[in-house]
Amino acid sequence: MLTVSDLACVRGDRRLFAGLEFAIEARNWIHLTGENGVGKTSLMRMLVGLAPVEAGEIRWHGTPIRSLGDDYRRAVCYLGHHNALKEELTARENLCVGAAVSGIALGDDAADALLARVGLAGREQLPVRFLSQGQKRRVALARLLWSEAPLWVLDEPFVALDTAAVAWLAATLAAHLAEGGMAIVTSHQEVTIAGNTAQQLRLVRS
Amino acid sequence: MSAFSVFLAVVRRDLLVALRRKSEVLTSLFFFVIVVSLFPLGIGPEMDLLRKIAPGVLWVAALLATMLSLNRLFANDHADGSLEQMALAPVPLGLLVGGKIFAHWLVSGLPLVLIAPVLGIQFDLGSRALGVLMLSLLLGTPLLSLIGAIGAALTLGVRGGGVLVSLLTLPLYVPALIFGAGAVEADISGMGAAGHLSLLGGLLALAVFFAPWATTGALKIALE
Amino acid sequence: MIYWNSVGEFFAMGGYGFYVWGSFGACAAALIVEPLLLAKRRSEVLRSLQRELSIKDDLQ
Amino acid sequence: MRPLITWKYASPQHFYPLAGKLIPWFVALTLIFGAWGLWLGLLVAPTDAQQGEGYRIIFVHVAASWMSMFLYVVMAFWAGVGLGFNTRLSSMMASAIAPTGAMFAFLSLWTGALWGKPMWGTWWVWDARLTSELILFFLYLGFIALQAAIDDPRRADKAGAILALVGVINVPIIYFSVMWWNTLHQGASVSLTKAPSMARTMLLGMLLVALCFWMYSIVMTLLRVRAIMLERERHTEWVANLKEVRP
Repeated sequence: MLTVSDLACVRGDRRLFAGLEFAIEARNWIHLTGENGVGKTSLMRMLVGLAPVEAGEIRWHGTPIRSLGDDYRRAVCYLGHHNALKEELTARENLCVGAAVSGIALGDDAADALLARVGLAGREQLPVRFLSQGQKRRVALARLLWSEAPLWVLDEPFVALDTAAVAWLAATLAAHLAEGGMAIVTSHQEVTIAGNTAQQLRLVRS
Repeated sequence: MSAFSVFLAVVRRDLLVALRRKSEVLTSLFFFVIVVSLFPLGIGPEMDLLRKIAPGVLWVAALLATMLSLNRLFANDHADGSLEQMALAPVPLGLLVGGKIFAHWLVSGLPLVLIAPVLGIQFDLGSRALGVLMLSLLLGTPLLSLIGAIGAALTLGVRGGGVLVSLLTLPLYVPALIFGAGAVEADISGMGAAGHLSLLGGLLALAVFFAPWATTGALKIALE
Repeated sequence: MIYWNSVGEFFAMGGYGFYVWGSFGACAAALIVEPLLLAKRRSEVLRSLQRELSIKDDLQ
Repeated sequence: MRPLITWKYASPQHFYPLAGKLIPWFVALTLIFGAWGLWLGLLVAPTDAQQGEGYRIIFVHVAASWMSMFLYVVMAFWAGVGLGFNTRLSSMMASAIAPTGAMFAFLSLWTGALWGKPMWGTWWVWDARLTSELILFFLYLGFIALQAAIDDPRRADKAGAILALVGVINVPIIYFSVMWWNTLHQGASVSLTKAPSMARTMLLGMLLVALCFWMYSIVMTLLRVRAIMLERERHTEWVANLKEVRP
């Protein structure tokens, strides 16, 4: 369970938000919305531990995430604006290397199977720079399939995806939640996940 | 998976990327070859003089060639989000950074070591001096990659980072230059290079210990 | 107690006048210019702060 | 420069008026030590048997070299404290010290050149001390340039701190490597270490000039840190309520 208490965020001279409180439990997800520049991405980077916390506390099962270190990083899967793909490497290589850096061994066959699930069968050996934006995003999202992390933090995961891929991602999220996972997702459009209503969290300009 | 296999995964990835982008790798090697070959043209073909300046010329050219390749050490990973994922990996970031530095040395330092004897022949160095030259570069180029990584991480995403990285790292390269070029010189003048080489090795050991740590700190600042 | 016999001798510095006065002069110049630059920096900050505040007061 | 008197003064809000009160005292000390030191060095001290009147340059040269090295260590100390304990004031102190340190490094090089010309017949020799002073000057420039290139002051503080700490580990390594290099290449140069044994008056004069430079550095650091505080904390209540801002 992730608990956020009295969280504040300052960027330069501006205070983006303060006194933010929320919690997320197993089998639940939060739909984070708000205008551009209210601090959605900053909040997500704080939640995964990339950005320092100005004030307040983020706790994972009651322990501040600062003191958890690697244990917390093992529990989180983050997908940011960037796809974290190497343009020169093939989709398969990107998947294997990305998993290996996170400490998970993924063979070529396993990687191909995951790529087939995101609809990229037959493109495993193509350097990523030849793929379209939507296809690159799918390769990036394949990270969710090998990740063993219970908490998914996804920043605009639906951008550049076609309807089929959106449906696939919604189903994947539903399965993750059904298995006891949690997710925090930002998106500008409505997201419906079968059998699960989102907690709505809307950041407003202070 | 053990920490060491994660280290190897990073090395393997960076080597694969470098293999697919050969032109960038070859640029700094050719730069090294051309700079060294230009010196006789600027100074004159007297072999006595060339033999005397050879260690310094080769070492300064190696410093500059390393500088040339430093900018891409972290910049691409920063731009495409890989660095964020590395920071979020459940292993110490210093280990991954160490892997990147090692890969950087394999791609931009090791070729210099291997080509150096060919260039040394242009300067009429004897076979023993060539051996010492290779040994000094073998100990010295990893040192250049390690110290350079700190500068590259500090200037990540900073205005005019390319020029700034030279200003930050070149003064720190002074001991490596002195002991590296000094080893070859000492060998030529018959004083024996052992002292210089062991000091160079000592500095390398120190840098292996400290540099990834400082680089990690600088990268975390850049990621905030 | 004073080592010199005349003012002229003092300024000549035994023929080293250029070097000695070049050194002391450069130090004196640097030690005078730096505080002046800092005073300028301070007055610029204060002026811009006062301007910002007066704009804020006008708005209220 | 001094240990903070109490933790209360670790916040810019409280340190700003304290620094303002301290400045006149340190100005007075600077002037007293300066006048006394110059009196001894230029007027009272007798000539040097080997170097004639030209030796009087060491009164400023040695003091400037000492200060440039001392200030680098102090700067790295404050930068490290700022990085470790996340105290804004310490980082501001480090940024405030750097330009003064760089200036003393430059003065050391300048006066060294003016000393070298009459003594060794050349403006520049690759003497171990001059060479390492030159590299120290570059280290200062790197610190200042890095901080100037980063817009976000907190990021600039942290990046500068890492550079300063890496530099401070390197300063002794650089110094010894240059010294070793120099002794191996012993050419025509006369080393500064061969200066004749000094008379008591000369030594006292040199110490007084060094003290004057030290007090001066404190004054400059305090003046600059006050300006930095006003610039960085411009949107805070305490700055808006200062009587020099809102008369």
